[in-house]
Amino acid sequence: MNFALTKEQKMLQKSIRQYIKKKCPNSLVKELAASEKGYSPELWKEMAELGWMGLVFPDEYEGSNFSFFDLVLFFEEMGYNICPGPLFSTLVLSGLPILNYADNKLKSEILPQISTGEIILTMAVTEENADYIPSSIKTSAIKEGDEYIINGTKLFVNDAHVSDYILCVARTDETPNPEDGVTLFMVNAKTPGVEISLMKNVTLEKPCEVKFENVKVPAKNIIGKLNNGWMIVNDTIEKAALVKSAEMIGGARGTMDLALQYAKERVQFQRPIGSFQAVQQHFANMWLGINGCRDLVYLAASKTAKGEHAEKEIAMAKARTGKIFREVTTLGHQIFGAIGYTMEHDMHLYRRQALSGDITFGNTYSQLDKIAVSLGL
Amino acid sequence: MNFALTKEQKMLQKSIRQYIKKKCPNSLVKELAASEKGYSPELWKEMAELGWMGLVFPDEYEGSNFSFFDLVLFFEEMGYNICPGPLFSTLVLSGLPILNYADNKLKSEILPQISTGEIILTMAVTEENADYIPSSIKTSAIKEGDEYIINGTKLFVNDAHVSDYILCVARTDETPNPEDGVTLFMVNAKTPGVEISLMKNVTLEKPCEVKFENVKVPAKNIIGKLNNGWMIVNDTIEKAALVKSAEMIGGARGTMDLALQYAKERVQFQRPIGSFQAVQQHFANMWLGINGCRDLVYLAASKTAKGEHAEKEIAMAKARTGKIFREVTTLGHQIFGAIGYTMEHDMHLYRRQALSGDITFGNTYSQLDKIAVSLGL
Amino acid sequence: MDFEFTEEELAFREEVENFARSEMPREIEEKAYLWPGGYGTLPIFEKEFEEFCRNFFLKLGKKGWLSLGWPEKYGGVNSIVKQAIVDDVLSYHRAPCAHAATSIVAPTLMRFGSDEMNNIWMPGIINGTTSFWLGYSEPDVGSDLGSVKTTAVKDGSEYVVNGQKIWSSGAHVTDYCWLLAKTDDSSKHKGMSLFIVDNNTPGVTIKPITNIAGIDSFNEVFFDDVRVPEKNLVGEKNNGFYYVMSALEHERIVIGFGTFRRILDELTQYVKEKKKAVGNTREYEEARNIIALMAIEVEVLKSFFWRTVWMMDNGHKANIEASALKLFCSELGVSLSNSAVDILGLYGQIDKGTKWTQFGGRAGIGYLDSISGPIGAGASEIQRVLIATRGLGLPRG
Amino acid sequence: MDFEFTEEELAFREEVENFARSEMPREIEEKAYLWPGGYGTLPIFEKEFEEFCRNFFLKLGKKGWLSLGWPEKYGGVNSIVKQAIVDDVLSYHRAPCAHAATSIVAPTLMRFGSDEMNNIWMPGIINGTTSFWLGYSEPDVGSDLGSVKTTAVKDGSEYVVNGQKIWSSGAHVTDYCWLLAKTDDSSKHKGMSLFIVDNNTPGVTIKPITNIAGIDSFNEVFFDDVRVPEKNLVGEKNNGFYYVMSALEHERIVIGFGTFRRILDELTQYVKEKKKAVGNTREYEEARNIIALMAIEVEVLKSFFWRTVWMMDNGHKANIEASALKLFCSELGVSLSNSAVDILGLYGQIDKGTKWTQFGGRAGIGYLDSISGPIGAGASEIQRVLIATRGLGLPRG
Repeated sequence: MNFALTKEQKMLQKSIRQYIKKKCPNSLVKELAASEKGYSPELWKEMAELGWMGLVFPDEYEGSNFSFFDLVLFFEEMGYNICPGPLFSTLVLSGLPILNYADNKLKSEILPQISTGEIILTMAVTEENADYIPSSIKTSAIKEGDEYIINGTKLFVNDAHVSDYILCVARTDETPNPEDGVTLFMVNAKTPGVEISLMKNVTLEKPCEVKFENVKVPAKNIIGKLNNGWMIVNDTIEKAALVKSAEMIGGARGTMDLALQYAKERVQFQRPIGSFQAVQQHFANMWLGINGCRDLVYLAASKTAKGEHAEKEIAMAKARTGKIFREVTTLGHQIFGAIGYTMEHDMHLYRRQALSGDITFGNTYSQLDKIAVSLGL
Repeated sequence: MNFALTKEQKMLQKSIRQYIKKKCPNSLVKELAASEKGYSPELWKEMAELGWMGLVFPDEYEGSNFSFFDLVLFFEEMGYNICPGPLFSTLVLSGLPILNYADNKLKSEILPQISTGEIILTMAVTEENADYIPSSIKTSAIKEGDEYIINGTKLFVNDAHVSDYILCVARTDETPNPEDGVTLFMVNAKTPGVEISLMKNVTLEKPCEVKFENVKVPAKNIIGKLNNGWMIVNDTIEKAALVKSAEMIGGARGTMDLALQYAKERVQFQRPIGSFQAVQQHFANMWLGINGCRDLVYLAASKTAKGEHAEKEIAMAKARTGKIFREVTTLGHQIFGAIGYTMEHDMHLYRRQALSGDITFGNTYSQLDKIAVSLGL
Repeated sequence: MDFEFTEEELAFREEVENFARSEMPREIEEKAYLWPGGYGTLPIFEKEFEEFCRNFFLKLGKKGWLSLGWPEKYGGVNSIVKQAIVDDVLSYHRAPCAHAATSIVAPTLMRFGSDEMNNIWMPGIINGTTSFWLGYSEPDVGSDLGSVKTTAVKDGSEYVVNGQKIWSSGAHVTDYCWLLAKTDDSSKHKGMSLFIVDNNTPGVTIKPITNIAGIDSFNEVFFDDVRVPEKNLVGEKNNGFYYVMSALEHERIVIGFGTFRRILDELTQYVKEKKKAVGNTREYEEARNIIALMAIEVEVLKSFFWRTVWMMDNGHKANIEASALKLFCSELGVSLSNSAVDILGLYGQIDKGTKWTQFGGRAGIGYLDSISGPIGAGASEIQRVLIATRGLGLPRG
Repeated sequence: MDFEFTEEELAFREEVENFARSEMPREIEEKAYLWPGGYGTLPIFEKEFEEFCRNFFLKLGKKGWLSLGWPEKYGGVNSIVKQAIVDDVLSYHRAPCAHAATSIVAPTLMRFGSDEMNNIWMPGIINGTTSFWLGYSEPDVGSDLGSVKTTAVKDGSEYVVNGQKIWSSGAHVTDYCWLLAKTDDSSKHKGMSLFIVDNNTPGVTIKPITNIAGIDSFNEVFFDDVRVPEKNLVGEKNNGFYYVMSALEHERIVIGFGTFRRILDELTQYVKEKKKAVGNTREYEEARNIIALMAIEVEVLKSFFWRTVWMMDNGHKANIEASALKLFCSELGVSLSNSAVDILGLYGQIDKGTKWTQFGGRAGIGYLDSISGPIGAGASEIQRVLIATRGLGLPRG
């Protein structure tokens, strides 16, 4: 049992925190969120140079060889100060499945390009039903010679509009059990028939609609095996849920620290507002909420990093963190009052992050189902 | 629109409150709760003399001619100071269905005896499944000549052990729709084959197991029509849920007033504890909880008194009041600290009432279902 | 006790409903977010809707619906119930029905203003031509109105105003400021006065602030040597704080109760349609429970609302009930938005006006806007303290 | 970061588990309510279980399991993790595993007691023969320990104690009082001292109080001219308040973590069986969600628990974590009992030991007992203030 981070991990945290704070101040966050692209190519390059893009890839792919646990820590700190962009989509949603399931040829081709920041990727899973269950995958891929022809519409595909490749989850067979006929394809986003449009939204994310109209993909672009894609998708979504939880913890910590500073300085009725019992109860609840989630995340990350099955632990982390981050921002706003309700202030960035974090990769209610199943219910 | 009570209603409230406070102090409540009988025959007689037993019966049955709305007010005040006994079972669970559905002969025979306090009655609905749905009624009544033979076991029958008659809900026909084969029988509790035993419990109620073994009941003891009993049971349980909600509101008010007095007097850290913001937030939450339920109860009572359908309103009142009463006692205990945690104190009486009130006649979750149905879901 | 409207009130409700159907453009009804309990998505504070709102208030004025709760002398029929019916029905259609002029300024003027003053100001409020914003809050004044710093110094027959207001909802789309300013430095609460100041007076600078929902709903307003005629002083000098407090009750019954009903209806509808499309899933079962719980809370708000209205209509003091109404309304706005987000999932982030929009794009915006309820116009913590101290007699901390 | 036990710890867990299975009578395991987070249903405070508990502590003493967290010199192996394993495993079986002697008295003595004193008292604590109750609370002292009124006045080589204690858990089933008394009137917190007082000293009168669950778990204790030898003064005179505060951390990790796991397991089992009997109803779906939510919170408690244990084992200051652990534990006890009542419905009121009993009759008793958690040993509001002020550095109010 050891609840301490290693020196290297603490250094990693510190360097991310300092870098993001300096290079991606909240003024830039707002600018990026308002821009169409949603990220800064300069920062992207720099982060690649720092070795972050290939954080968990081995040397042979020009990676930095960190563990999955470190990746979780990394995104927690990315959430603390917020840095919008296709990092999550590229590293977590795409880098991990390619690393873990693609054949060597594909890995050698793609991973180094990720490490060097040359390409951006994302994964297209959800469709009209907006959930992560195999029966909702209607997009089809039909074999024609050495190619597959993909047809269908994907929704809520973050960062597709700036991606070079899209990992597309498509149905390749109609089977009694819907997860047995799903395959994962790597599609070049420039392929004719791929049409991408931004979905107008209120968070800092850039969700896209991606239409596939007779899109031709070579069979060699299958990641993993034919009809065996759901296992990869499921594994990726689980890991994504966990990393997203870490990012949310970081955000919740950021929110609390922001509010804390204010509560110590802001005077009302001749006293700092942080001296009022009602306000103190709010802060204790924030602390308790955040710290109660943090170890859930670390526990799930530790198991996952060891290659153990952590479905229940991840579901617990995601279910509770989404709820708590939302609550922490509600309390944070309550501390700040009107000033926090403006676009100019930074609070709303966290409030938005709590929304997008909570609803992606399965919200509280859908995680409860997984937990109940794991308890034999 | 008129949110005021009439002068007569206010007088009724006042007289109940004063009477119960004087005649049934909490020391007696504790004594009664600990006794096997669970009520005071002397008080019972006195209350009959005050006209309370036949509160809502017309003159011809020696009743006091009050409205159903007044009955709701009556039980709200009974809940404020708490007075254990078979009043609810006799008036609400039995008096109402007999008044509304029995034939004249039965009414003339039974209702005056209720009014004068000579007899005690209760209704036996729930069985092993512990719910209020027709398919759970397994107790059977089979016709033999002019009689029915009842067999089965009823659970959670409050006050059966002191009752003269038990209104027994039994299955008289196996029908595709389970509610079409249910009949309500008035059974003399002394009939051979009726076996009653107290169920050991932690509230102030006296729930009994009632076994029926070849119990013979004359056909003329059917209340309402053969196979048409579920409608009566349903109507009675709905009204009971509403009256129980009123009783709970009374209890929640009693809890708050008790805690309020204490918070004004009790000094900690050189200040009355009621001056601490954290404590004040608790009281505001109690006030809001209670007053938010009270008009739900009155609204449902007003509709019901007019003979209008109020299923949704009753479900709302019951769902919220059960939850709020429990929460109010939790907060009340928080105000009192250790002293409220003793048997000697009065707080636990309310805490127990909140439990029994919440779980009878359908708890929050089962009421939610009814509300959803009424919204077309 | 009787929870029903009278025949006459029902007929009036019907009349308002018909009016709303014919006069409220469908397009604006869809476009306005108007999250229940929030302050940042009210059409009356939005530039985009300014012209529409000004015209709509004229129509309401013509109908006599802006003054229903007031005495005949001021164009009314003494029925706060009818005023509340207008609030309920119109807000269901996301139509404007009240503003600071009707909920704060007029009730204060009628009670404390001189006949001369009322003759000048009341007609415009009654016929819907005159609009106000509230100049209370300042940069260092949150919940503590006692520390207002803006000064009004007598100079001949004028007062000279200097200072800064902030969080001034609608200052940029209204005509006059209802200004709270310091007129006597020697006392805290007793040294303040109320003034009416024309937005167009030289020295008044209004700078909109964009709120979390992306809407310019409030403002910073600067007063630099703004000269206000003495006759624009409301009531007695140095009595302003008392006037402000006295009017709170009137402000607090304007809750747009219909907006709550509307959101509940729309969310229920969404769940029904989703079930038709996807079937009886676990999500559906959960959504069903969430909606049932919401429905109870909306019903509770309904009781708080009509009871408070009835009390005011019948001369009962209702300041605790009004505090409770405000508190409950704000908190319910937050929990409704949480419910909406929980039910909508990924669709909860999508804004209005796209082909993927669900539930009018209100979930995400409601989630952002709703947090304004518990912080605006008397924060929840403070309302709770009021209920505990004034309502239940607990000692002040 | 590593959340796993070492091989050795796992083996030890196994050993404790085997011990519990063989030494904890099934009958007592069933009979004890032991609601998680509550103070009124602990077997160690109940007369009915006194003999069993005394014997059980002897067995634990023999095993060396009462002193695991302490230095070798005091019979320990310096492993608070192992001590916590005992707490976790034994409490799952509703077996006693700690009491005031081990969680408060010994840690204080080891830190502040003289060698002479420790030589007298520690052996009995280590081998499980000596038991204590805490004489802190008084009738007018709730959360404010600073206002203790019981006095201890020096008289020759003795102190003469007068006063009254209350809410003294287990005073009627233990041997000695760990008494906080006033020794200097001129100072508040700095005028108190700690003493060890034999329950059998003349002038000590112990009167049990029946708690809400119907159990005599605590007492009123009167001290009338009770003469206590000077050598029973703990540490320095007038330092008692500081000693009491210093020991809180140790008390707060004794949470009976296994009781939480047990209740979750039993409730899950109940729901499974109910489903088998009644089928896949809406109630089942709801119960399923409730249990999933409970399972998350129990997992959170688990993290708080082991992290705090680990911190203490590794010399980190953990007083904020210990406050949080206590707070979370108490509140979870309440919410678990609410969940149990919601799931059990009408069966929730039935007590243990009948043919209709479900879930061991714990729902109703748990519902009653659980409210003791947030009020006992530092109320929730106060723990929150501690987290906010000491943990987050907010100014005191």
